[in-house]
Amino acid sequence: MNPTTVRADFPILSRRVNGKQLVYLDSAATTQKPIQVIDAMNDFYRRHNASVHRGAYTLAEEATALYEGARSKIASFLDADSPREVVLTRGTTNAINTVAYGWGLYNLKPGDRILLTKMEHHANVVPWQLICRHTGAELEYLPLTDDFLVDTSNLEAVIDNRTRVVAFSGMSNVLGTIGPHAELIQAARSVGAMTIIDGAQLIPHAPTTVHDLGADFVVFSAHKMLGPTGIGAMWGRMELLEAMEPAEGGGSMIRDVQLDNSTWADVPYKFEAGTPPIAEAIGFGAAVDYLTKLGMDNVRAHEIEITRYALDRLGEIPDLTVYGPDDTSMRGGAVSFTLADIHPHDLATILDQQGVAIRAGHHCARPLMRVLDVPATARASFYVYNTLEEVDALIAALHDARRIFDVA
Amino acid sequence: MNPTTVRADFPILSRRVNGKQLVYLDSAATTQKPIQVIDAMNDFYRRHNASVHRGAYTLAEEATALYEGARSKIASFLDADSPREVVLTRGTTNAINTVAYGWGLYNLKPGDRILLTKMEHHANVVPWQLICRHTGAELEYLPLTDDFLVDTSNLEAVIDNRTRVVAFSGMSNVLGTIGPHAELIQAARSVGAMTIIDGAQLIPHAPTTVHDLGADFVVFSAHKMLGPTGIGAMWGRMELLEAMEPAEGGGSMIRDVQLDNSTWADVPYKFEAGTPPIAEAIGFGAAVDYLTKLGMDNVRAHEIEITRYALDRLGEIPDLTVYGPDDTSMRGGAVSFTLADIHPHDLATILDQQGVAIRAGHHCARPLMRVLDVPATARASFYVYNTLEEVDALIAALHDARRIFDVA
Amino acid sequence: MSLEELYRQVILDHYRNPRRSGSIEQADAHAEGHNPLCGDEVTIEVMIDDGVIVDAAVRGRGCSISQASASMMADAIVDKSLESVATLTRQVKSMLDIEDGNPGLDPERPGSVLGDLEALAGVKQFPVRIKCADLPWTTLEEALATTD
Amino acid sequence: MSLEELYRQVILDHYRNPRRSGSIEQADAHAEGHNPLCGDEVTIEVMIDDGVIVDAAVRGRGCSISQASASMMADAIVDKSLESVATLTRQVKSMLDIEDGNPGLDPERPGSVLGDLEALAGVKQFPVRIKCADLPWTTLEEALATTD
Ligand SMILES: Cc1ncc(COP(=O)(O)O)c(C=O)c1O
Ligand SMILES: Cc1ncc(COP(=O)(O)O)c(C=O)c1O
Repeated sequence: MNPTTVRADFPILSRRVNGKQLVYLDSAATTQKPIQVIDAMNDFYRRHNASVHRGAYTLAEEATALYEGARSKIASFLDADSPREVVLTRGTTNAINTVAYGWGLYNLKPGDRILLTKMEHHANVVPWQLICRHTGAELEYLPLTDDFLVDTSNLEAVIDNRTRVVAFSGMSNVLGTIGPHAELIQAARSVGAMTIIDGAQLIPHAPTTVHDLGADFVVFSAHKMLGPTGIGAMWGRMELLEAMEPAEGGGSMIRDVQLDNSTWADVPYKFEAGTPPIAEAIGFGAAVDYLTKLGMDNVRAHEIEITRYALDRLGEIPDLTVYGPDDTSMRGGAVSFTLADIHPHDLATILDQQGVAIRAGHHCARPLMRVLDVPATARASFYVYNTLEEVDALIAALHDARRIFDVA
Repeated sequence: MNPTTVRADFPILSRRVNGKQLVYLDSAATTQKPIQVIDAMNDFYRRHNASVHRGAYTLAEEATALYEGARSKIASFLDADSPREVVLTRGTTNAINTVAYGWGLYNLKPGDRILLTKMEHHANVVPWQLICRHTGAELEYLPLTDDFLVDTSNLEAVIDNRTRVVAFSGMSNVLGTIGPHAELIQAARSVGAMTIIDGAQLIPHAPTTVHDLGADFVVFSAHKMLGPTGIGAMWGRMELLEAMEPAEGGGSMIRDVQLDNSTWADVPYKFEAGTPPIAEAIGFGAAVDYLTKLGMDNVRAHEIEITRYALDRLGEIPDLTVYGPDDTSMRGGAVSFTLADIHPHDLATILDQQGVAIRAGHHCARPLMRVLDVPATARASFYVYNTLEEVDALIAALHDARRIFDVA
Repeated sequence: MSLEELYRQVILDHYRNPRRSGSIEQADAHAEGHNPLCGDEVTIEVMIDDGVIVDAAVRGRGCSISQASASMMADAIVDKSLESVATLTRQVKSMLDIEDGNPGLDPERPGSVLGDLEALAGVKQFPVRIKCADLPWTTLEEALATTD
Repeated sequence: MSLEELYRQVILDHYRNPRRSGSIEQADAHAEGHNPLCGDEVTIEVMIDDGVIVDAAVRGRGCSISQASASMMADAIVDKSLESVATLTRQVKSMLDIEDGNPGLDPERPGSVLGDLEALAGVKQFPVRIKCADLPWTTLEEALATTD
């Protein structure tokens, strides 16, 4: 996989920003889109657009085949047993809320516990807080070690038969840390707890299958893996999907609607209320095709190479602190750091003047910011189109920031 | 407004289907998209794509300006007092669920009543059934008159101070019927009930403002008004939006997240958990621009003309029954009908052979099908790009169906 | 086969004059089938004696294809052994291209074994309608599965 | 004005040496401001005597622009009447182009009335940072509104 060839597929990468060549280092927030994805959606709107599932005419049939085809592609990408195990959601956040409202609201009671980690994205915290409010269940958090890993040393004391849900990030969007999946899933299973992996960062960046992961649910977003905004997926174990209630009600998710109650359509439709994001599903399918063609092993190898290089070069900058593991086998390509007393937002503005786009802030992980004892971090994150030269541009711009801020 | 000029903006309309020119008569399900909408989303992905609100670099700033710009366009289209009153949702279904879970779950109790009509789309039935299950509230339905209008003759007996919510369709997607908005809103207000207009059909087809409507919430979908799939809007009264809880939790909707609880961001962000449908919002804005340029008065005038013509010509076909008011001042352009003993699905298949795309089924309105005492209807529906010649093509194809089915 | 031929051949006849329409008081097996996307409904009841279907009744509502398929099916399965009904079901499904990788009968050279049922092969050209033709057969499978 | 000039002029000085940093035991008015999108925080406390701000203290954390703006503000408002503070707030906001349709000061010809605060005009070129510069001022308005 050659990032230079890959770049040719991404129209936005030839843009200039503030007179400089764009260096896009915010793929952990959202990735750029290859022309193959943009064109797939265009083609849908220009030639096949219709509502799915309910039409008895050619366009509707084509749209349905494209929409269901995308579901199948995503299922293959995850090596799922059946496309039916793949629910198309509005993104990771929506998927976690779907489990929280569809399973949690019906199955949790006072005294029950939900176990998270302190490195979770708000998407994997706030839905559970809402459900705790409605059911009386309680949240617990696994702490982190000093080297930015999930601390499982006390796991047996924390997980017991009150633990009903174990939900954790497969890869942290702040630290890059890849979670101790197998250990957490096994511990959860031993007490009969339901498991969810927030795969928003993991699935786009690492070759994996739902069998490898072993969780009950794996959720992720298209826009972080070359796909469009507005769509994501929730893979779930068939027994659980069948037993679970829908979160949202509306058209397409019903078998019958009487005045006072309704019965549900089969999985996965039960969870897809209303007109789905059709063009978005098709774009998602095209993104999965693109990644499959690159090969997820190659995607991961490139990410390890660029992350290693970035960590080494960042290490050369005085007064710079990286938050996250140094061992690239335990991490992805989201690299958080602070530089002297320069606030991350100032850093982002200074870098932007050089065309370098990084993120600054709490990265939707305020509990983690408190653990790290910083109000915010700067974060550079990499994907298939980033080059080592772009890391050099980042480093040069950071030197510039040191100079502007008179860091001794 | 000249439909022939309008058609030139819609690439799909030059398609041929089964060797015939496409005659798309399913706009009540989803409309086709003009090149202006397709291009706006393309341009976003090719030049400005970034996550919104949280970036401190140029692309993120551009994306945020485009996203918020779309919100402002939608606010102007509705003549809302402020863009902050416009929450961007995933569609009508998602918006109604947002009110049901964000308001209903917190405010309803056993004995409380939710008043609907018997012509509601499942999107305005099932979310309330779910909330009734959680809160013990009960559903009531206003019946319909023999001429397909909402029967308000008994309104005073049905609405009382147990009525907490009155939710109804602004325009039926089956009958075309435009609801007695003012009467229902006034009755609801007199008992202090909260009001929601399902504007999925009304907003795309009739010039109106949130002030005219007078409801507490007006919800609708972009894909039924020339915009993309995956997005819609929930306009709400500021006091209610401020008092209401969020339905979904996640990033961007918080002020702060502590381990055990969180505080919410300001309206409208409180209701926009996770990465929003950004490209879709921009496409939605472009759709609203397009409709504004056509002029909603012209859109409505064209719809009245074509609906009148269609009703007259359908009336010429023996054994054909139309379900819906005949007076075009009380209806929109969704025209449901049955023809002799030909099942609507057979009709749709036969028409499709002539390139004519109509819908057949229960149109996500099973309670209404029971009132009409039919398992399904065929439905032709019109929008800005449809011509009288296309109605002629529909009529010709219906005669063909009569012949194939040997209808005497 | 044109759509018109499809309808004219036998579908309309079975739609308007459904065979074995009704119900059986004390059925040995029964099942209700439902296509949530288009609303077709079929109820099937059969009496079985010593491994042979001795009586069958169908009721339902829906499009001509689902109802004609049910009518043809009811006619075809009576006096057949459970094994040969299973084979017939497989043949029809393969004719409708429902089982992936299964070659199916050649619609251009219809044999005579399936009689009226051959008409269903034409449905294959109208992919959204395949589910309609299949509904009675899947429902029959469900009914018979309860007797195992 | 280049970004470098913006920072160098006075922002860095106020960021590293914030004026009137701390708190006032018995403040007559106070407010906490918060920018949820970037996390900047500012707390403002003032003592008011006979319509004049006689003391002010600010605390907070966030980027250099929000903290420098708070520091400059604290310096600028002490010993000013509530009316002239209101005028000053309007001037700063207009300089930041916050009030729509308000012309704002000409950033090319900074007058001398606003002193150090003139540096904030440069923020206008970095639109995402305008909210940072504005945060202390909006918070001040909130604090003073509680005294009405
Ligand atoms: C009247 C009405 N309400 C609600 C909906 C649901 O809209 P959506 O599927 O876009 O959520 C529709 C269309 O499907 C409709 O016609
Ligand atoms: C680890 C993690 N979880 C969840 C999310 C939420 O994803 P989305 O905003 O697409 O719903 C993100 C990204 O924002 C993330 O990085």
